[in-house]
Amino acid sequence: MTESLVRVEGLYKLFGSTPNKFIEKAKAGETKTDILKETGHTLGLRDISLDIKRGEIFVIMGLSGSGKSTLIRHFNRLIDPTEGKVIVEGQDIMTLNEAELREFRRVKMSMVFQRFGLMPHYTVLENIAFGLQVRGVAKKDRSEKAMQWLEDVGLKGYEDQYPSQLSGGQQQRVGLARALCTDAEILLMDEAFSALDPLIRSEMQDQLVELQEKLHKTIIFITHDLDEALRIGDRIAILRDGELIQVGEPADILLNPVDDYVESFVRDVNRARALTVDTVMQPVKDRISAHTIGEAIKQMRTSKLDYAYNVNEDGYQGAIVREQLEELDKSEYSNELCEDNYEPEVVVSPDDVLEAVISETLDSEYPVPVVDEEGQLQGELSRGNLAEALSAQSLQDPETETDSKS
Amino acid sequence: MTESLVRVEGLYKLFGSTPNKFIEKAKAGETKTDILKETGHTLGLRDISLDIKRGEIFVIMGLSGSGKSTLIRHFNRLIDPTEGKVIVEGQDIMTLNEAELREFRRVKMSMVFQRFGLMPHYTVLENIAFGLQVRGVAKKDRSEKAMQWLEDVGLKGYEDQYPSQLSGGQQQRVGLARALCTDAEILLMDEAFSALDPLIRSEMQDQLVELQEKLHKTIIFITHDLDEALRIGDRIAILRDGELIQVGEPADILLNPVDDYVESFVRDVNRARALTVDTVMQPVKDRISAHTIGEAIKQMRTSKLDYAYNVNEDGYQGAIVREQLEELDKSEYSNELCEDNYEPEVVVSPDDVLEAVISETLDSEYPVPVVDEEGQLQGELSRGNLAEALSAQSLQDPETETDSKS
Amino acid sequence: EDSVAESESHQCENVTIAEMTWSSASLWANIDKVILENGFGCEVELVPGDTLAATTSMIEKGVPAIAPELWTNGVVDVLEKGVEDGKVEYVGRSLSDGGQENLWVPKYMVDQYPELATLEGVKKHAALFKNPENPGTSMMMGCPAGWNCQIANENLFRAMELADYGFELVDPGSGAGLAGSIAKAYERKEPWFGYYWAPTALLGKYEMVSVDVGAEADLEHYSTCIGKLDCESPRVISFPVANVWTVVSTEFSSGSPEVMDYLAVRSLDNALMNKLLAWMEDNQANGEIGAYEFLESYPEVWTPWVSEEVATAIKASL
Amino acid sequence: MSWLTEIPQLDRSGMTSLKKIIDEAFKGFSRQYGEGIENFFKPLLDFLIFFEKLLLATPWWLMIAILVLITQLAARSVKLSVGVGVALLCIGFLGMWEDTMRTLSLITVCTLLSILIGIPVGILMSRSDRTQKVITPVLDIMQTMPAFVYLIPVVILLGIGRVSGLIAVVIYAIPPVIRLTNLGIRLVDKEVIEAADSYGVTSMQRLWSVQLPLAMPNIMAGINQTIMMALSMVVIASMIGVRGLGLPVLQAINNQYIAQGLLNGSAIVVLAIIFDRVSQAYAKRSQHNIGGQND
Amino acid sequence: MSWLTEIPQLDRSGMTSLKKIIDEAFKGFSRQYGEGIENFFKPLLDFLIFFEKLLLATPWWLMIAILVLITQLAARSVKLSVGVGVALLCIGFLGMWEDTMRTLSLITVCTLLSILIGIPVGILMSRSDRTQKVITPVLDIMQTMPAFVYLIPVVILLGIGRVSGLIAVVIYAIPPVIRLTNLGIRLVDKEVIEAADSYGVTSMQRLWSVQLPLAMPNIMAGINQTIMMALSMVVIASMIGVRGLGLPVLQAINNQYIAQGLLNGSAIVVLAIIFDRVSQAYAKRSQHNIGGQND
Ligand SMILES: Nc1ncnc2c1ncn2[C@@H]1O[C@H](COP(=O)(O)OP(=O)(O)OP(=O)(O)O)[C@@H](O)[C@H]1O
Ligand SMILES: Nc1ncnc2c1ncn2[C@@H]1O[C@H](COP(=O)(O)OP(=O)(O)OP(=O)(O)O)[C@@H](O)[C@H]1O
Ligand SMILES: [Mg+2]
Ligand SMILES: [Mg+2]
Repeated sequence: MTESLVRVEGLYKLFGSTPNKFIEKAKAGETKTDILKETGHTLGLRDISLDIKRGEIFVIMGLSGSGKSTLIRHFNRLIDPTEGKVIVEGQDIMTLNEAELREFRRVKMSMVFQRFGLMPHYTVLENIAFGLQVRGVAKKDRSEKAMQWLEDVGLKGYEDQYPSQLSGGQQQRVGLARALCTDAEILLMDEAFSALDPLIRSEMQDQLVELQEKLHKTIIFITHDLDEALRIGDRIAILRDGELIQVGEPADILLNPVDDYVESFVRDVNRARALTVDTVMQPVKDRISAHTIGEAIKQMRTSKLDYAYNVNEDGYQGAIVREQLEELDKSEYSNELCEDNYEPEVVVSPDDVLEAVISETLDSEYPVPVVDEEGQLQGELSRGNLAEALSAQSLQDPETETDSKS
Repeated sequence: MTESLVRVEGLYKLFGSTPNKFIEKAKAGETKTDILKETGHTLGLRDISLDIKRGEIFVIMGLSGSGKSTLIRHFNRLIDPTEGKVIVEGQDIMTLNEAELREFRRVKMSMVFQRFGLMPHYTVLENIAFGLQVRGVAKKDRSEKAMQWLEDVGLKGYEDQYPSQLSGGQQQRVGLARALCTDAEILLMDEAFSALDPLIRSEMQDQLVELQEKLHKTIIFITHDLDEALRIGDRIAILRDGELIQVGEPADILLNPVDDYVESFVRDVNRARALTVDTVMQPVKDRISAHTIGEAIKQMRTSKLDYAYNVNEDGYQGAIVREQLEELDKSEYSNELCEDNYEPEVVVSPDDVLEAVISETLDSEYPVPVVDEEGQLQGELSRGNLAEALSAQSLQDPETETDSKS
Repeated sequence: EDSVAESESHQCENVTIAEMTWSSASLWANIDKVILENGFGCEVELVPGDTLAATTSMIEKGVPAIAPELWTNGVVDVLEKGVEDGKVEYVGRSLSDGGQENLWVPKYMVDQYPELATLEGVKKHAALFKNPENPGTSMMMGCPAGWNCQIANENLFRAMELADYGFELVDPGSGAGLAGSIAKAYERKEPWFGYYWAPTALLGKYEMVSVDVGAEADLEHYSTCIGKLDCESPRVISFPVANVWTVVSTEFSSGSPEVMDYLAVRSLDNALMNKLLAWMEDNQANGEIGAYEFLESYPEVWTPWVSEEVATAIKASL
Repeated sequence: MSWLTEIPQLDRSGMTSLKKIIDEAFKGFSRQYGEGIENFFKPLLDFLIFFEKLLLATPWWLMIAILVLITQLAARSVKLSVGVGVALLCIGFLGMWEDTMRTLSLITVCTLLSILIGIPVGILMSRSDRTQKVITPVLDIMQTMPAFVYLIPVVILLGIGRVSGLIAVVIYAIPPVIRLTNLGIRLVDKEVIEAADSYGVTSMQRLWSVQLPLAMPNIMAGINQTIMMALSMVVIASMIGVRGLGLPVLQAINNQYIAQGLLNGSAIVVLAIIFDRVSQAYAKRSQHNIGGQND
Repeated sequence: MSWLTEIPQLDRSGMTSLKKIIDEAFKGFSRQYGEGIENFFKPLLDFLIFFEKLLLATPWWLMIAILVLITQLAARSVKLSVGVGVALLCIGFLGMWEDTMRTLSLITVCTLLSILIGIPVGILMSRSDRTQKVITPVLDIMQTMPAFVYLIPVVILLGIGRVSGLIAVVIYAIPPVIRLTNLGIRLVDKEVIEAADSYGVTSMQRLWSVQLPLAMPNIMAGINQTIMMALSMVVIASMIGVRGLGLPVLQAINNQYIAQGLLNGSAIVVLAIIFDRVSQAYAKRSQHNIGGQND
């Protein structure tokens, strides 16, 4: 998963009639607005360097007009950079000749366009099969495969319609199916879900994640929907005015925005769904390691704990309330701790999203233990943590408990 | 706010070469898929009846291809219905002659198109001023006004560019500005924010709500973003396969979906932001009405309450914990209840969204009192209520406490 | 000059003269233009046009007023009708000895096969005149479609029984086509046999030998049979002399007696015309240049056509 | 069974009388109304004569200056303007100035007339399929009926001369601009039209602000073809009495003067190119950036 | 100061020698290469003769049946097919069958040749602005240089007859299809091209699957114009000895036979309409639903 597949180095793009003349201005750091005003040229990208790894879903976000589409179009060289390199699998794609470029586009990449880019004179089915047609796949085979994808995107019955007869979202799905139908290694998806309703959208998201997991496709995905980005993205890059502001894993961006821009960007996200338990849980302070009731009581008394998690060499055992143990007869102290001694089983997994654990956490008197698949106690989740994470404020640093409450 | 502005009665739309021939099939209730297969005609709308009130923001949602754009296009008669009536301000718009229709479109409605529909040969500024140009507004005046809107949608500096030089989202904003620039009474917005990033989007949403509140515009809004719908919509209509499934206020739809379709539709919404306190709060059971400490204690003892809200003729006074009062000396029983006797002031307003009250509710040992602007106690909000509302499950009926927990 | 113009110009304000596209006609038109303008103070406009368009227009509209060189054989029916209806009238012969129509072969062929100068020789060497458009046949180039000579050619072709020798009468489509076929043959020294007429610049340029058909011209037979569409039994005859007339519209003739007098007398013979055409050919001159050349070089020819004062005025203008 | 090899035909006498009837009918018509029709065209004729005289009377240097100026104003291209100037000087130097002015005069009027009539007709035609169905065969006839054929009646009606020439040129040259205006308007993106409609445009506003600008590339192609065809008719016009560059060409043909034909033909070509480049450059300049400058 | 009123001109002798040099040069060329060029065109001539003979030899009813069948296959419109049949019968009935077949033969070859050469050239022209800049003036010359002018050298080279006629027709008729193919391809939506490119189309695939289908309306307009112009050249072709409907027209002109001109002209128009309607209907049928059926 860590091999670099697409690498971009010092990419500059200036739109206009004589970009080379004014590229120095962009390098000198003049603002996009100034450059536009002075030269009539629009700054598309400024000094972008990136590394996209094989098999990841890489999400690109940013304000409208920040250069996302421009960037993604460089990857299959629909746009030539004003300066800089785009390297795919070690190959600088600017050095490809026409035939190589064609082969590269056929095999390596397929793209979903922001404005769909459907062939108005092809039926839906022919549109979907277009990538295969280009590769010379026999008509029957490509129709079959296209039909499969047509059904997958929920357009069964529309195969003989023309794009102009479809609704916006249906057209977008045709574009999507067309890109998926080619089995290209890298999928470039420019706001590929923007016209879809939530149901189909989440289906498509699942499908995408499945594709990536099963077939190890690399997916470069532009979206304006932070929830979506957080849900499917392995890493997220944030652009502003053609510059790369931050790249990182979703939680990282959410919890450690580098500046106000990113912070305001992520402010509105549905944290309950975006954040997983491990990103907000606290290290366990109330931990004992006992086998018998006596040991447990002793340890708890020493540490002055009313409540503790018992973790021994077999991993997490359960939560213990001291009061309850102390009610027991001393004779039982030497007994092994058993089911009855533990609190009713309420554990959450570190990978759960917060939304899934809201009720458990709120219902529980004490912080909920966070236990991973191997049965190891990873941390605890208190109501306070949850409230803090869910309220609209960003958490400056989840490691250190902050007291700020709205 | 209750006057009907746009009324639709028994609207049918069948796309194809001879819709009248097959409209009976649509009436007989054949499914859209069957009709398409049998006749090659696509069912756009089936028997839609609606009432949109003056000054409301009416949101239309539904799966991709469910007929939203088709419906909205009937309102300004870009599409003629196969059957049915569209009545705007009491006037059946199918009876308008050409000149009247033109006047109607100029004054009454302006539209944001799903696919933007910009004039490729006009600059951004000219595009925005198009509606005014059509009305014959002098060049200087319309440029000025257009420039204002251009800035409002954040495109300053781009006034002399052509649409082909803009990014998708920028183009959409041009379409938006063009529609807003005309001051039409009714705004038809077909996925008007779909290509916008969250920051600009929420700005635009605010602007829209402001427009509606200040100028009492009626806004008919198609969106796929349920959060958006809930945030700005006064009422929401949900379509499926050309049929109207449910119309109602946001919370109504969220909390009382008529069927599984609607339920699955709303499942993914960010409830914390969509629901307001009044939709999930419970009626207050622990209520007393005392002036003195004695009265309070007495009432609480009679009702066996440890905790109660004191409400007298002046409205809500505060929350009282019995234990605390009982600690006081009997001599003080005749004293008026004062600040000190009440719990620290933690109240929420019924209009607050849940997200805003998460911390208060979670931090508080007891249910939080919900008090309206007039100081009247409206209900209480317990942690349980909140947890339930926030977890992904829908609440079948918020009036009756349900015990189902995930 | 002014005084002359004033005295003469009372009824001669706007005159239109047809300028046909072949050299001699163009020359005439320009000569008339110069003389009418400078001698009679007319305001002259030349209008181009081919024979028929000009004739029709004259008959139907009275414009152009003057057709200085009209080969009337070609439009005889129309013209006769016009004369009958009083729309146009003949004024004088612009070629005093008439035009010469004939069948020709190039000189280089006659040099090689002297017998080609006779019809018998042509028949004998029929195989020389290959028709590329219809392999296996020989080709006699006829007269363009619709020209009156087309009918005469057809009838003579029948009378000479050329078809029996493998000949086919080919329609060149137009005067230009006909001229082109001669030019091509001549430049490449290829065989050519067919109809043409003189005086023309073309025959000045490409030396051709007229084919002796072995019979006299017979005007009587020509006008009753050879020149008619339904000629039952044509005889071989030479072409009679072609009438080349100056024709004016009656509208004009009734208004300008002085000019009419001039038009009635002015005339050139074939010898001089050929000389002039040769000069024009050598200089690739158009009619205008040719006209000045004529007026400058041959005053003795043209001064008798006009009164003395007119002649002086013209000379003054050259 | 002669019909097996011979197609059944009207016999000769039937044929002749049919032809005679038509001919006589027309000639009768001409005698009766010719005068009226001629008078109707009189002002046009006067204008044509006036315009030609004007061009001829203007000193050559002034004329060249004016033409270069017009080119510069329309096309804003120094290269083109200089080219026009040089080409005109060459024409003058080779002795074709007067004929060129005559042709320029007629063709200017013909082209303007064709465009002024053609574009509105094209617009009309684009409005309804019915109109299109009616007009199309008329255009077919105008373009393929040999000019010579309709010139016969025209000459009978109006005589030879400028008006007949103008009618012949306009009839022949007008169809392309009509057809391509129609096509261009029909090809305009439906979405843009719909957007304009939604703002309540009148059909005039729709035309001016959306349809015509977006149909411009096609309309310009039509104008280009119209100019080309008008100039290709110069020779035919000179067959019925229009002076100008056509006449020397005709003379050249009859005498097989290659050079003379070529020179005068080239002058016609030069005029065509000037007309075309100036109109195209003007259109392009006044047109907006539709395609965008994708790189 | 004569230059003020008189444009400086080459003097007469200069002019004469210039013209002579050109004429002689060409004639020299003709003498040297004429034969070779003629031989080069020999197969074409043979084919033209063969094709004409074939059409003439086919019995009229079979010919009509074949033409109606072709119409029906191409256009799938009974109305059109019946119309074609009736029109051809009328032509036969009015005694124009043979000439019509001759013209049909030549024009079929010319039109096919023009389209077959024109579309590829148009495609080439759309590929680069440089090519466009080079080809455009050539097209201008082809369209406006009067046919008569280049007919002089062509006739001197190849003689009168079918080949010269064909060359004249093709030269004149080919520009519209080239121009409109070029324009059509250039007007294809950039977004669609870009989408196709992103899937790695070869330039041939791009052409066949995107550019040509989407440029179809314009290309068809070009073909229509080419057909119209080819048929409008029938008479000119006849002027250099091509038999067919043009000759009777010439005859009619020279004799002012209105009816004869009209009838033969109409036969040409009928051929034009048949060619046009059949090709347009075929194109429309084989074309895809581009605009969609918005209502
Ligand atoms: N011009 C047309 N011709 C034929 N069918 C059409 C046409 N326009 C729309 N339809 C059909 O009508 C149905 C409704 O389309 P509509 O555009 O209203 O959907 P929508 O709800 O706006 O969807 P989306 O969210 O994807 O924009 C679709 O099934 C579509 O295929
Ligand atoms: N062809 C072009 N010509 C000129 N400027 C362009 C062109 N394409 C893009 N730009 C400019 O480049 C900038 C980046 O555009 P881009 O399309 O990459 O934005 P984006 O991030 O995709 O925005 P969106 O979210 O709105 O799609 C914009 O300011 C735009 O105006
Ligand atoms: Mg974009
Ligand atoms: Mg829609």
